[in-house]
Amino acid sequence: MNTKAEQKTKIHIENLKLWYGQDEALHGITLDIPENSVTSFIGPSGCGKSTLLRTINRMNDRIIGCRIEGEVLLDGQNIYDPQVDVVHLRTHVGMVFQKPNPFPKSIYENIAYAPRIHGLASDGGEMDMLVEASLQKASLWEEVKNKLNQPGTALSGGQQQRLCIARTIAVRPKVILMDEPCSALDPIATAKIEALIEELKTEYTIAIVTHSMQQAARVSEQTAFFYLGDLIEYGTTSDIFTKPQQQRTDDYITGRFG
Amino acid sequence: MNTKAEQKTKIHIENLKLWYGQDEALHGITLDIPENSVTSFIGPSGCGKSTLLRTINRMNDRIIGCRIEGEVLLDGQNIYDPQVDVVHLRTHVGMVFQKPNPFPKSIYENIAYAPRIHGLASDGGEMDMLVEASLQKASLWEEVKNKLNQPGTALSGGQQQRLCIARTIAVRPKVILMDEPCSALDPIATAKIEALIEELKTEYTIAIVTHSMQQAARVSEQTAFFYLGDLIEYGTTSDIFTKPQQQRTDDYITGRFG
Amino acid sequence: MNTANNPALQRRYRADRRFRLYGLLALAFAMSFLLFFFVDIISKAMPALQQAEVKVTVQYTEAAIENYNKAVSRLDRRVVSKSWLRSLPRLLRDNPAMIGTSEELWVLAESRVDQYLKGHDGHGLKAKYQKRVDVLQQQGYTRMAFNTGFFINGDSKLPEYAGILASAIGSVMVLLITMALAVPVGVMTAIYLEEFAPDNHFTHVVEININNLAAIPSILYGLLGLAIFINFAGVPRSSALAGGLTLALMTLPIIIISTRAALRTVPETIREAAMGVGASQLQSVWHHVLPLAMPGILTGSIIGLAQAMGETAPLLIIGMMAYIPDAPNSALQAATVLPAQIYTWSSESLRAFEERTAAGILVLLVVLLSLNGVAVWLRKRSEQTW
Amino acid sequence: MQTSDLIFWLLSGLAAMSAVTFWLCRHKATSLMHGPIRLHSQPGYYGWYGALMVLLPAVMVAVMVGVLHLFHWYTAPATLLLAVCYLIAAAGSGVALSHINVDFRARDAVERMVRGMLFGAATVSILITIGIVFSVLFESIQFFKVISFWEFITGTRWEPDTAFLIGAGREDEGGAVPHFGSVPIFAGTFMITAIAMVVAVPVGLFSAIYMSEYASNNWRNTLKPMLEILAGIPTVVYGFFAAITISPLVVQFAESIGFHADYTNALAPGLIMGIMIIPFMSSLSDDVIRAVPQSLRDGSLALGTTKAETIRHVVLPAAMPGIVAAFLIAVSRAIGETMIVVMAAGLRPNLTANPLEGMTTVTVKIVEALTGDQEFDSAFTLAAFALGMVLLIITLVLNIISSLVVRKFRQRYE
Amino acid sequence: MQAHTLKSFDVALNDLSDHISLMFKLVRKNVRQCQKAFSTHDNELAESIIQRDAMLNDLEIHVDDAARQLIVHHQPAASDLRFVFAATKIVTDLERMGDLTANIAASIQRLNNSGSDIPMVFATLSELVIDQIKLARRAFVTRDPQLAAQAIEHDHLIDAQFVNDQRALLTYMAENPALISHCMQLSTCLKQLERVGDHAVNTAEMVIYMIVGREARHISQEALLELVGEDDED
Amino acid sequence: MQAHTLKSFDVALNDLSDHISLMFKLVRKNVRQCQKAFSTHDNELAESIIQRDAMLNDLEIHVDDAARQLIVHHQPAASDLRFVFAATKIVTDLERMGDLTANIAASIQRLNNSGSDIPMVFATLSELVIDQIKLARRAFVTRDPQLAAQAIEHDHLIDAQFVNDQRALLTYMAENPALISHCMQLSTCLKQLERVGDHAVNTAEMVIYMIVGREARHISQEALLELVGEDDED
Ligand SMILES: Nc1ncnc2c1ncn2[C@@H]1O[C@H](COP(=O)(O)OP(=O)(O)OP(=O)(O)O)[C@@H](O)[C@H]1O
Ligand SMILES: Nc1ncnc2c1ncn2[C@@H]1O[C@H](COP(=O)(O)OP(=O)(O)OP(=O)(O)O)[C@@H](O)[C@H]1O
Ligand SMILES: [Mg+2]
Ligand SMILES: [Mg+2]
Ligand SMILES: O=P([O-])([O-])[O-]
Repeated sequence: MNTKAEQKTKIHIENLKLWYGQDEALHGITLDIPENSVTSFIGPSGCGKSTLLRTINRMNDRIIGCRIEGEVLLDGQNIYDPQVDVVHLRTHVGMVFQKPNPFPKSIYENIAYAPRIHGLASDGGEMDMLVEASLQKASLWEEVKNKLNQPGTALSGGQQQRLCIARTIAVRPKVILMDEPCSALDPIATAKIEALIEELKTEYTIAIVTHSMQQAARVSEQTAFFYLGDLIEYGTTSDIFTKPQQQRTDDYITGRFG
Repeated sequence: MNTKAEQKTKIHIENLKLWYGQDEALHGITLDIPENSVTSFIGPSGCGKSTLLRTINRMNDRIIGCRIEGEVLLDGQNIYDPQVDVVHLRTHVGMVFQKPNPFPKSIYENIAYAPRIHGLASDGGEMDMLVEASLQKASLWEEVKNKLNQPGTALSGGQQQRLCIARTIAVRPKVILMDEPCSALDPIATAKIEALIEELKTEYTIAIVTHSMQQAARVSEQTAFFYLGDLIEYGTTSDIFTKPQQQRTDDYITGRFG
Repeated sequence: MNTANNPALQRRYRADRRFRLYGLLALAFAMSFLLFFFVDIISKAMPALQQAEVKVTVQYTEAAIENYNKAVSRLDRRVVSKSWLRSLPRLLRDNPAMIGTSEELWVLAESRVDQYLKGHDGHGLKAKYQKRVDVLQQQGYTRMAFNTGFFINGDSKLPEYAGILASAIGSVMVLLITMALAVPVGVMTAIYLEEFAPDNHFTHVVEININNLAAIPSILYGLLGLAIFINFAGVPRSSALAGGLTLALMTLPIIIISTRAALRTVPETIREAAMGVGASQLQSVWHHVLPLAMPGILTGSIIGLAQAMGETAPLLIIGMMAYIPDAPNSALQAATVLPAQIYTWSSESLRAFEERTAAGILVLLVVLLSLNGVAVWLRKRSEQTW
Repeated sequence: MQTSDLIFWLLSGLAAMSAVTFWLCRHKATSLMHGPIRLHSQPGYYGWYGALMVLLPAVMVAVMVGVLHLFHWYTAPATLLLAVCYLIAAAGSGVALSHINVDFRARDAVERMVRGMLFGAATVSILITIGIVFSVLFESIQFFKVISFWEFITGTRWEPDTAFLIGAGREDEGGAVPHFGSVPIFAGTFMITAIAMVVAVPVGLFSAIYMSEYASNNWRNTLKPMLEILAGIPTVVYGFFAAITISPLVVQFAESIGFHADYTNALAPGLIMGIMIIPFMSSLSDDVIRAVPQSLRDGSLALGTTKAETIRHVVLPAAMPGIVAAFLIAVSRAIGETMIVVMAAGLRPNLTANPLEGMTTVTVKIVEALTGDQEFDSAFTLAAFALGMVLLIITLVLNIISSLVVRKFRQRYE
Repeated sequence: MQAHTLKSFDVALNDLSDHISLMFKLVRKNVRQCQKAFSTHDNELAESIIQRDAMLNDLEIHVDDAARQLIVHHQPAASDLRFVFAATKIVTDLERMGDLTANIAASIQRLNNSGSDIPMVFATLSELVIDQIKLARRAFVTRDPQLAAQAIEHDHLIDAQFVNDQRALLTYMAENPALISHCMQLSTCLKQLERVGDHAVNTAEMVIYMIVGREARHISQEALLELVGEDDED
Repeated sequence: MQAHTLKSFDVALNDLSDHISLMFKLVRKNVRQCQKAFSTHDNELAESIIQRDAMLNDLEIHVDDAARQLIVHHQPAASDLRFVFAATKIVTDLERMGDLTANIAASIQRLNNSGSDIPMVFATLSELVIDQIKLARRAFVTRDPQLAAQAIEHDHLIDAQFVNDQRALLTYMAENPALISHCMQLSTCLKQLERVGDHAVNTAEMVIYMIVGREARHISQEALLELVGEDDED
């Protein structure tokens, strides 16, 4: 329906293969993620969705025995280039995890932590403004503005997750990766996160892994369907969910699991 | 559509109130659960779904400071009557939990445990038959028949959950309670559990708590919507999901969470 | 994103490497101490495994029955161990036929001779005996033999004759008593508190109590043992029973705490699962929780007992550092234990005792480390991920 | 009759009776079960009910008599005791058998009895505490009847050597007045504790950080048990090592840089105690650091921080309550440690800030007082109990604080 | 009604609603212009009606597609589902109404071109139809089941008028056999106008379903009034 | 196609499919019976057609309801969603075809009763329509887009035949002005038969959409052939 004619490609993944030790978990994935839109990764458990997502900010570097081949280009630059600094990369490519993981600090400190380390704002008024702006963007400001000094862990699950998103936003990333961000939340909290994602996509490129096909359908503009480490089909969410090209995609989406 | 004209009431809950210490978690619930059908409990987090479910097999007895008023009649008998033996009750009212929790024993032993302590089958051929029958009913037999001696914990999440169902079936309950049985599973495993529930309902009365409205719609014949410890609306699933009577139900079901 | 020469980032990376280095240094410190410690103890203990013997001519005469010194030549009297000389009259009385014969024998050397032969400066050995030993050595009448006596003798004032057997037997008796009391009571207490206890004041008091008991310095258990068991209940001082009771009290909280920890690692879902299929609470504990917690319980018990075995301070207070040359026959007799023996020896001034102290330590360490090894192995094997 | 014979007969008799009752009861239960009648419990439970009814009362009586005997209050004749126990057992058997009918809930009864047994075990810990507190308190009161509490707490001279004269009622003879000022003793204790913590805290903490954050799993699995060896070494061994090996080294080293050190200096036992405590510090810290959820680290790293920054700003603060608790426990260990100081520290109370001088500690004084040949109720020995009481209070306070801190930590992640 | 947590859901629903409302308007405009083209013999106006058919076709396709996307993206239930379902039904009727008016316009062109003098039996019926369409649209936009019921009732007037006109035409044909062919053309136009009204009834029925959640198709008048009558008490 | 993991999903889908297939059959039967009732002047047969309308109405309501339940219960997507969507569209057309045949039957009764002699221009057209309905139904049941395309093509034959018959009728009317009224009745019947064909085309278009996932409504013939032509190569 609404095919934004020519969207800039933000992330280009080219023939990416990934091994955990001897096991090849991704068999050559090629995929373009367009800028300022939401792209979702779906597929059965263990198909490599999370693995692919984590290659985009090199979180997989932390796993011993994990090896990749192929390229991941962020704005045309291969992030696996030895020149690229991982720590710096991760400020550009933020990540939100399955379970909300606020730091056991105050709400304010949760947000201020990373900007302070990166020297993005000096403590004081500047930091206050950054914290407020981040919480605003994460649609959390109204709910927490009177208790910024309370611990982040005292919030409800959905609020915690939005706090984590605010924390990510505070370092001004270009890309936000989300790995099943709502799977620990109830429908109301989920809806709020989805509403947030909807707003964020005007400014950020978002890639989201989700187990819920309905969620993928609701929030994303592109959907990629994976199966056993292969990218089976990739296209606009509308197409994938109304007229997928591959029988396997249709079977998965319609609930024909054998 | 398919209103089974006169279904026998299996469980009758009458003006049930429940306190956790000082907090009233259920404010007088009255509800009839018909025999051999699936009844689902939905509602926002903390509305008392799990609490109500657990009153039906008195799992809440284990919680210190938990107190109830009102009646829960199983086949006309108040299960909170002092005469009623809790342990015995629980053989009639089985329970399946949110996270699959097989005993760390062999698959066979997982099933055989309860029948053995209840003296339902003598070890040997009789027990073998009971184990096979239970696994058959839980649609797991084909997948595990060649590895009955392997530990139950080595199965996949969905298989574990079916094992837990088989284990419950083995003591020949009349009622099976399920508290978010699929929330830890991926869509494929979920679909298999749902398919199983669909088959079981011809023989058992099933009550299921679920966070997924879609799941409630798929598997259940009756749906009860709770809000802050009150039963807001109860009716056939078709009605609840196409023409709810209460505005609050409509808002919840259509995703208007404010 | 090419940031290879971003100075701020470089600084942060350097801080990162420094931090890691601190960790390595800390570990290196601990490890090098360990190495130093073992090398030191072993090098001190090794000589004790060898014991000097000298070859002397023994005259089995009537006179020797009265005065054992007469059995050997005057020069050799201070070269051979008095413990051997002392045994001669008895030997002759039992075997009168031997009287009048003489024989060349390898016999245990006196401790100072032993030290002299081991290359120490003959600490305390008079010059004339040093010469005699030199002569014997030239004749090939000295040798170093494996020190069997150390393992089969009890304590002695004569270093060359002192051994660890009596204290080892004492240790075993004490440990058996400790184990028989502490393990069942401890495990039962833990089960009660973890699985059955209602949430009331009594339970809270018991819980806080147990945590406190575990942190009370062991010496205070000595005071307890002294005041209650010995002074009040009249259990004989220095007896294995007093020691066992005292150590049992000391070990109890350790066993309770580790058992509770083991019970807690069994996830709540297992209990729910069991009860969900109609098992009673006791059944769910007995059939599911306990078997799953068993490796943890065993580990905790072993560690507790190992700790009891190495414990000295409370036993000093209840007098278990007595001089015990012979192994006790009953729990009510005076006894000593290995660590106490080590302590006793370590306060002896003779150099030969230092060697034996080290050897005793080595024996104790081997036993304790193997106990702990078993515990570690058990814990490893049972590490469950739910 | 010998005690061992008595116990043998008692136990074997009761065992036999309970076995028989078990069988009888179970048999009766199974014979009740026919046709549609289903018993409340499995037949085995009826058996167990019988067996416990035989055992519990009889054993309880026997134990009570044993306690009476132990405290010399009353000694029953062995045969009488045996007969009474057998009778009680037989009665229990009869009662059990008569209880069994279709409505009887044997499982509930058995569970009640087992629960009672477990409860009995749990009360033992209370008894121990009461025992410790009473034994220490009782003797301390004796002590403070003679010596003023105020002097004990604030006095700076500990010269009890003439105390036995007081005990003997000849206080005027020696002329010297004994002093029981405990300040120098506690000063020594705290000095040595401080030295120990200076060693243990940084080494333990950084070891823990390295093991949990940097080391590979294999490394960690070898390093951690090796560190724990340090905790498994008996204190008497450390004491020997400190006295024989470390003290001379300290003296040599001090002399090489122009200081004088006593052979009983505080440094050697302090250092060794510190090393002994490293594994307490490192194991407890390692545990709490590992209890910090991995997701927090991921969360921090995903914000573009280095590992050290993540550890310093996220992991350590999160683990801080646990680390503090570990520290407090380590301190209480150090204060109560006995053998190292007994063997390597001095006997002379010495109020000084110089760790190279000899000084003594509370525990040393307790041991000294109670291993001598003093009269048990002399002020000198009673002083040991007073010192023990202070030690008890200090460790209790430390421990209570640490368990409060730990509870808070646990609440956060459970 | 409260807004959805997910804005895009509301956006999509409003998009559907707006397009359908637009189609109602276009169809009404078509009828009005038919009347004008007929009475003023305005061929160009008739042509513009025919041209507009493509637009209605496109709108139909668009609404159907949007409805499917909405189902896929948002899994509507309860009132939302009823709305989406009604939308796909209503749009079919509206498209058909567009077709019918285009057919009428084509007939009018032919009649105009033939230049023959035929009776001007068109205005009354088309006014009635226009009123009906207005009612149906208002009912849809304001979610008012009673307006929808009025639209349905209104059909009786149309039917009566149609029979009337038809009879008049028959009489005229019998009198002017030469004009039979033209009159038949005109008769067809009337028939088609009546069909437009029928389709408007269909849309009104779906509007009732969408609001009250019960079928209003193929039921008696009393049943219908009962269905929508409950609102009186509010 | 593979079965759904959830059996009830398949059951619900099959229920939809079966009911629609049944409706196709009923409509075809109606047309056939119309022809017979017309040629044999069988008023009772005509009556039975009229009676059957209620059944088709009920079926329409049933299928729509089932489709909504299916959406709510199973959140269909992709091919399933297209199927359910197509079903709700097709059912509207089928119901309308039922209405039309009932109207035809009523006209036939009136014609029969009038006893007048009118030309028997009905058989050919109705045969063509029956063929078309058969094609559409087969396309639906076997999920064959090419059969559906044939059904759509078939409409040209019907249109041509209709124009032919209509012209014949006009001629006849001009010759027999007395029968104008009857002939107009007949003409309406023919017109309605032609409309049945149009609705069959609609169903065929939805079948194509349902199978290939692209709209077949309002597109050119070439585009249509291209849409379904891909199958040739399989
Ligand atoms: N750290 C790891 N070490 C080894 N293998 C791994 C690791 N993480 C994932 N794998 C394997 O890689 C494959 C892909 O895993 P991944 O977690 O990406 O799947 P997923 O699609 O995210 O599944 P899920 O939906 O369950 O999260 C799986 O087969 C998994 O077993
Ligand atoms: N053990 C307990 N002690 C005290 N309060 C409790 C306990 N369990 C639940 N509650 C409270 O009772 C209320 C209902 O809880 P319940 O778990 O039944 O909700 P729920 O509907 O199942 O929610 P969810 O969907 O999150 O599982 C909540 O407010 C909760 O905080
Ligand atoms: Mg994943
Ligand atoms: Mg719940
Ligand atoms: O399309 P219609 O059958 O209503 O003319």
